[in-house]
Amino acid sequence: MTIAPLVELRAIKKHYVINKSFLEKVAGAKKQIIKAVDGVDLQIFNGEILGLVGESGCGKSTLGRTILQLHRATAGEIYFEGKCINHLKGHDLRKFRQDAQIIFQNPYSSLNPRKSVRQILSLALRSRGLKDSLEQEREIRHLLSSVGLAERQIDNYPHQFSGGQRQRIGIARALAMKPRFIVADEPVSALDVSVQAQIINLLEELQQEYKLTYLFVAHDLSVIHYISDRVAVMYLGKVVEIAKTEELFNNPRHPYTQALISAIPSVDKERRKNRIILEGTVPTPLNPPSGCAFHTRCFLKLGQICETKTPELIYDSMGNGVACHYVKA
Amino acid sequence: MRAVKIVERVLATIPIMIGVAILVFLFMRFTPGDPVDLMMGKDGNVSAQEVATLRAQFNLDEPIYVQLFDYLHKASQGDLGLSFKKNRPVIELVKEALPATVELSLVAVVISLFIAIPIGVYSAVKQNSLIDRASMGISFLGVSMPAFWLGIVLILIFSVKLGISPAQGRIDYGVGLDKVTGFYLLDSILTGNFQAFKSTLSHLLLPAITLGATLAAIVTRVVRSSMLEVLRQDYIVMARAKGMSEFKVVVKHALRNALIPTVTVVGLEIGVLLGGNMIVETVFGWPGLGRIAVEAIFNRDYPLVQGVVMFYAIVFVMANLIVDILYTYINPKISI
Amino acid sequence: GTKAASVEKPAATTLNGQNVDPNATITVGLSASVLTLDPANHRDRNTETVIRNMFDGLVTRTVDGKIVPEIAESWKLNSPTVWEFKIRKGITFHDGSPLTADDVQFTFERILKEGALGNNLSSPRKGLLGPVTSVVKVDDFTVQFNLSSPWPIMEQMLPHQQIVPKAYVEKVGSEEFAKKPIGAGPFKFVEGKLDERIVMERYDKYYGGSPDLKPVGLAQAKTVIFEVIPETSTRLASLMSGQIQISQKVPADMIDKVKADNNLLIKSAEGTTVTMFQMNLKQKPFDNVKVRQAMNYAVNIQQIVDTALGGNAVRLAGPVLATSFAVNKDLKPYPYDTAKAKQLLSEAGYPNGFALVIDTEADLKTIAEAAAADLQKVGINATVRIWDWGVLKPLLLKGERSMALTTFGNSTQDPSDFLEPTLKAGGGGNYSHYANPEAATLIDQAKISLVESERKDLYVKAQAIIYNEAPWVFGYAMKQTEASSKKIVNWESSMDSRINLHDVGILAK
Amino acid sequence: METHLRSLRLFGQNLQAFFSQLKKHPSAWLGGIVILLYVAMAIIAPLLAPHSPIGTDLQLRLIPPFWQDGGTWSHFFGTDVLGMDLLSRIIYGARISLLIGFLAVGISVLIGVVLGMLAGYFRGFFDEIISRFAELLMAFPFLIFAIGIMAVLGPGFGNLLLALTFKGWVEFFRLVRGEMMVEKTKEYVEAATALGVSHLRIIISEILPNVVHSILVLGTLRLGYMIIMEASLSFLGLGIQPPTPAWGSMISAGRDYMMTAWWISTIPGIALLILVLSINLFGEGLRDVSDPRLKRG
Amino acid sequence: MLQVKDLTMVYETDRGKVKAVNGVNFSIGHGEVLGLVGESGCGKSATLLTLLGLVPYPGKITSGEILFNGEDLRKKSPTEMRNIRGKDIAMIFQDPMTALNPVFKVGEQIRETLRIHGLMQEQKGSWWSRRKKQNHNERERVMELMKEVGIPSPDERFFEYPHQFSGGMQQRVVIAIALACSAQLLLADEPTTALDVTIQAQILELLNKINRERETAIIMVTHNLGMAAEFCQKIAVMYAGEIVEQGPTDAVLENPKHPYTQGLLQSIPRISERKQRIEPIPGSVPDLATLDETCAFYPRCGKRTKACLLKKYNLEDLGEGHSAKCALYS
Ligand SMILES: Nc1ncnc2c1ncn2[C@@H]1O[C@H](COP(=O)(O)OP(=O)(O)OP(=O)(O)O)[C@@H](O)[C@H]1O
Ligand SMILES: Nc1ncnc2c1ncn2[C@@H]1O[C@H](COP(=O)(O)OP(=O)(O)OP(=O)(O)O)[C@@H](O)[C@H]1O
Ligand SMILES: [Mg+2]
Ligand SMILES: [Mg+2]
Repeated sequence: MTIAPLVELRAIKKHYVINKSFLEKVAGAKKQIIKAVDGVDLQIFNGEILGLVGESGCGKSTLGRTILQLHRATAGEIYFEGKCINHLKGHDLRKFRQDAQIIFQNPYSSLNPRKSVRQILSLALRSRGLKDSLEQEREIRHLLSSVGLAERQIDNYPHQFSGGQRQRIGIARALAMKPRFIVADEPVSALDVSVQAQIINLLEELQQEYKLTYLFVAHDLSVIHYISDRVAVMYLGKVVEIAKTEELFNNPRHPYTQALISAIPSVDKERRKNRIILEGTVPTPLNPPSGCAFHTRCFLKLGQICETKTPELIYDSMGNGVACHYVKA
Repeated sequence: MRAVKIVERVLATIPIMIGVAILVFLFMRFTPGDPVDLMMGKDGNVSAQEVATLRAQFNLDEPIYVQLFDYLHKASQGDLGLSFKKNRPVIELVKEALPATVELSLVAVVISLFIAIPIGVYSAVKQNSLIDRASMGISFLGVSMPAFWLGIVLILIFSVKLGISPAQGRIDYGVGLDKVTGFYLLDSILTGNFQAFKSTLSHLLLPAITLGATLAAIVTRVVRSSMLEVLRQDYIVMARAKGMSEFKVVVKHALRNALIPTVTVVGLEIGVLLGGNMIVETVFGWPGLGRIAVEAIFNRDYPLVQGVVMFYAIVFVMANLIVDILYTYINPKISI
Repeated sequence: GTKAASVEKPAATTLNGQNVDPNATITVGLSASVLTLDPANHRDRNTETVIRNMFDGLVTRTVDGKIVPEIAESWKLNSPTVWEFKIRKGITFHDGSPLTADDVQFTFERILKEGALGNNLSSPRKGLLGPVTSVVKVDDFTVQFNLSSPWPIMEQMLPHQQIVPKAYVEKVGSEEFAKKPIGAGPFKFVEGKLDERIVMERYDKYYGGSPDLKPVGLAQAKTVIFEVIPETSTRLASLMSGQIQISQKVPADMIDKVKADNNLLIKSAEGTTVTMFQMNLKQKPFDNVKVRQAMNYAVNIQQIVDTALGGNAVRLAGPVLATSFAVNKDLKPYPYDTAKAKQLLSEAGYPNGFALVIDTEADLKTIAEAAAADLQKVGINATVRIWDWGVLKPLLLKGERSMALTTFGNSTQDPSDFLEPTLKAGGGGNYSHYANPEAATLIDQAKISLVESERKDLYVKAQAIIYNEAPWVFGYAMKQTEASSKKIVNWESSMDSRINLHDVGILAK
Repeated sequence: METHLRSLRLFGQNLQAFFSQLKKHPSAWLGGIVILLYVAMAIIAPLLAPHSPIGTDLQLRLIPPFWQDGGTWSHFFGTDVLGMDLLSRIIYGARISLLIGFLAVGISVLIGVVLGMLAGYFRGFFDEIISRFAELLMAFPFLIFAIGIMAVLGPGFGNLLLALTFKGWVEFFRLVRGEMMVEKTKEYVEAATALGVSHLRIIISEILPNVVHSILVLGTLRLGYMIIMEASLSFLGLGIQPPTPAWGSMISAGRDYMMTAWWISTIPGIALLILVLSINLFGEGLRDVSDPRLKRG
Repeated sequence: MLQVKDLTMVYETDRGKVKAVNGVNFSIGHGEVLGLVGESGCGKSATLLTLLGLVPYPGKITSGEILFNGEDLRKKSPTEMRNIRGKDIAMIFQDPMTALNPVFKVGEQIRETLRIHGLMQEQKGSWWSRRKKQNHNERERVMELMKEVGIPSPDERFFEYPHQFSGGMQQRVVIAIALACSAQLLLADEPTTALDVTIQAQILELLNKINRERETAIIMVTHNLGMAAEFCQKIAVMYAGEIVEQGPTDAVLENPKHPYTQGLLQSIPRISERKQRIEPIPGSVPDLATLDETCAFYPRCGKRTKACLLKKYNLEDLGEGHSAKCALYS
């Protein structure tokens, strides 16, 4: 890779600590740590869409939020355009936030129900430094039309919109900051098929128009396949495989990825092949299994090594990485 | 872990009690008005020397912090001092009055719940029916009436006009109740004294209704709205889809869930109920803590006020503790 | 055990020519709780009311306030400061032990000596014994009271002290005694919670009580119960519904209602508590006698007595009770005369009146408001402020308030323990800070004189002075009003508000 | 300036929408109208009252209401023990009762909301301290506190307010703190953070508007409670002092006459009942309207 | 086995009549799997609930017949209906999290169904011993069921509460409840939507197994066309309360007739070698309260003509059980 990545994560960890009460400590309960993100290395390149998949609770949202400095990482460093942004404060932080924005999954809770579209967007514009009300007005109208909303809805409140339209407002809000990088945290999961298609298309168009870079979180693999340039697969706080989209879908290497891909129900007859059905459920990040976290469900388990040694994410020459003892062997 | 949490919850009440003790103490000491003056009555000749003797007797001549430490020290050993006015140990006075108050409050709570829960459930099931509207209307009245007014009106109707209910007191003299626990209802059951039970109950009803009216009104509303909420849930449809009868769906599946918010509200309202005691006990001449508290405050009977308030706080904290523990049983998702 | 010992009386006895039920229970509604059952450990009228049914004193009062012998058979003055009392023989306490001079001496020593109640406690009743310094036993049935100075009201003050059994109190201690009191009165203690109800039963070996209070003998009723019902309307509701037969304190406005009830009777007696407006002479404008007189003309006390109090009070011309032997009958109440009041105000330099706050307690609120309304009519901008007595009293004594509507009790009906505290410099109830040397001398002289006519002369003079100087707006003495069921026989309201149930019965069915 | 105007207009629209929703709630609407009438009555009391509210005249005492024997039209609702006109006193009494209610609730809201917002948002030590203190206050029955303060400081308007608010804020604190903690986790707050909006701004202009409704609902319900509390304190002789006309003290002053002159206590009692009832109806309506889950149909 | 004829269910609201189920016709035979697909709010859940006679307030069935084994369920008394519910026709809900009552133990909730339908009743012995025996039998049966749906160590998990289960396990419990009385027909309302991809696969596999082994007929509601394609033999596509197209799975998906079905198929991203662009249907689902009598898809349809507005069209049979409701084919 010669191009410098736009975002680079180095051994990022985010642990949530559940404090125990004094007496419980006395009674022998230990401090519980949820290892939501547990050592992720990742590079996101300018202009690409990096898809992020994984089961619920594996730390996708946490990762996205950590990148955006919505909370501080427990360990590791985050670089944005080569600058470490871990400890940004005040003005620098605000500056960074113009560059990096987020779109949320839930179109209901991500918009302040007591604010009209105008208020929601002008908040963003003011943060960007656009204070003049006339300019704001013009900008807001522009934003609305670019996400496909009618300008006359400018003074409407979120509850007056459908789910898809709300998602568009959320997108407009993120765009208002003129960001270069957007974390899209399952932006279409809550939407209907037909609306989902509309939003995906919109996100794609905007990406091209504004030269955006996305970290696109989703659990629907067909969507990921459709939109991403590269895909990272997470399992229990770690990235287990990362590869170019076609590569990943045609030739998944990590057993977990294989299972995921085989589980995609397809309309097309020819793609319906044998399923790999994984046993059991995702272990909790409170008490992750030792070694390779996937070994409890793995159908390719090698034995001892999987239970004791954590496999590292190894990249091949193509920049595709996988973390599995089996694949290495 | 549940046991640990319960222990912890119990221990957590200790600092609250200490805080309450200090707060009441300071509160009373910064009161204008000399307790000794009140102690001596309004008329008659009181010499300055007599006053001084009394002040010394009750430690009132010491600096406040000395009094406070003295008080806390003794309180921790269960000695709450002597009542200024009654010259008797506060603990004894409180012990005498506590069962009356607790019995009244408990019966009030029980009556309100027994009335409120079925009505609330029925109103929710028959939403917008005549009965629903009527019961909501009545429950509004319940929260809109000052307790003392309701009490007087009840006395006028049931004691004076109809003569079916005594206007005051806890029990008729002469029914020969042996006091075992101080809770007359319980005692009369324990000793199998039916007459005493009847007498106690007839004395209890009016004050308990007066005291419980607000709670009943609030609980009705809470039960109704949480039932409405619960009845919309998927698991209700699921229960129906199992082929369960509507009655069982409502009583078993819905009510149990609707009780969860109800328990919380009851916990919060217990404070209000205990506060209402003071009024109701005064109106009905009920020999409980509330009446003592009011008298003691007016008499500047510091030790008694402190003692009574402490016990109020204990009763309140205990009631909440019980509610909290109950909550964990009703709501399996929470372990305190 | 008590029941077996009691001798059953016949089915009905006669009292005042009516058949009464000897097994009856009389229930009395009290307006406040009882503080203790130890006669030496309180300073509360209400408590005394209850206790006196279990304990007898050396002497007692008739309902109209006359002193008659009770435990004492007779007494005499050995010198102006030495009184000697002969004690009736054959009196027993409820535990059967005889009452002797030892018990009497013990009773008074308990009150006089500091710390005599145990636990370092002293009796709050010491003040009621005035100059008495010691009580000594002369023989088994004679005791001698030694005083530090002559005390003409000695007899009047003695009913406030009741005799307790020495042996028993010494054995069980004061605390236990208060829980299981034993006296020599007509009723013995059965059970009781002070805030709730006190039950007593007839004492079957009672000596019969004062020979001057008929009928002499055992109590008429078998059981008496005192129920504590502080809330007035509840108390009356209980009376109407038959839960109680006698109710303390009936407010003036309820009297007609009670009278209208066929089953109830109103009983009233002249009262011994004086209600008056005390004006602070230390402050303007009441340093001016004309203003004070104007106030007396301006407040229509007569109307207050007639309407707001429903006639249940006796208007007083001066400071002294109308029933007192020493009342100055020449004094006529200041007439209601607004013109005169205004004129006096102008003369004093207040043609446009002034602003005034009348301080008082909750009980007297109505009266204070009525007076304020009257004062408004002569241009005085009067308002009322209600205080907690414990807060108000120190302020009044410090002279920081202007005018207070208060009461002061005079159960002896003798001016000596009334004028001294209220109208002599330094008195504990002198909220007007009145200090007339001439009047003070007269009061002092009367206090130690033992010749009644001489005392009366001195007080009459003092009253005249006070009347003219008008440190108060002279008020009234509230009547003692109680209500009873018509079934109650031979009970009258007592001036000193005591409820003596010894002679009271209930009609047999 | 223009933005302010616009936000004002928006607020107006918001309010309008809100009221049109409320209109569908007939009992709440009725409650609201009655409250307004009471407020109007309080404001123009001098114009409405036929007599002075503090004019005593012992000649005219205890006149029954006009429909009873001995009643007169000039004293519509009769007179009290001192011959003061009940109707006039009730009309003037609305001033005190409403003022007490609004001020007591207002102050409680102010304290509770500010502390609750800060505690719920920032948590930590500050939260710990305030929450403990609130818990401590919770352990006291409201009335004991109020009685204590009134007995200590003596009756009076200011002291009454102090007594009512001393513990009154706790409930608002707990409510707001709880709501704050819920709202804080919502994504719109995160979105604002991602836009670089400061904490204070997030609290005030993002979150506050979302808790306002709950505060309003609790506020109205507490309004009735406070008015009743004043009456209860009056019952114990600690409320507003006569002759100042306040319903609480009127009711309690008349209670000894319930058997002879029922109207002295009962008519102000009914006035109070109607007001509190309306307030509660209105509050309940507010709750229904602001809580979409409880909407009918 | 089940035949639905012209079923219409209306919610009577303040805003007007919401025709959530509008003249729906379909049938399902023993062991068959029917997929009911469509976007959110088009009346899929309403249809299922109506079949069970559990019309949610303020809904009303205005017309139609529900023939179950030849008998019209609409004519049954409430008690008869209760006996059918849970026993002959059982339902699986979309979100197991909300479908299980949070305050009862999981085992209890499964056992309840057995109890309601008196399945494990004992005849002999005293009341007490019968009771005990019955309890025992029921518990055994519940364990069996739990094992069957793949809940490990059922003897422990019997006594746990729903929140102690993961989503997939909860859904298994719901399925166990549905299987308790060996119902002939399972109504599955989006049974996997709330679950993770790998768990979805597990549940689908489980349902598949049940269908194969027990020959249970399943009506499966889903908005995931892929899932319907893999799982169902027949598909009915719903739009705005109506079935607009139905037929054998392959026919419908490979040769969609109705413009709505075509649109749906074009708007889902497919995983194939060549990335083909998705074509969303413009606009969004209309408000059912404001529909008139013409085609509800008209405003969003790319093939609309004047003919569309002329009248209400019926499902036209296009052969091999494939039918569509569109002016194009009339
Ligand atoms: N504020 C928090 N405190 C404690 N634990 C948290 C917190 N936020 C998230 N977690 C835990 O961290 C883990 C990862 O959460 P995260 O939201 O990142 O998962 P996700 O992959 O986005 O899941 P989903 O697909 O459900 O959105 C979960 O186990 C979650 O419970
Ligand atoms: N209680 C109700 N009152 C009025 N309309 C209702 C009610 N419940 C549902 N509806 C409407 O009925 C229509 C059908 O609802 P239904 O729940 O059957 O949809 P669905 O296809 O199952 O949707 P989803 O995929 O979201 O579950 C929807 O438009 C909905 O808005
Ligand atoms: Mg997430
Ligand atoms: Mg549905």
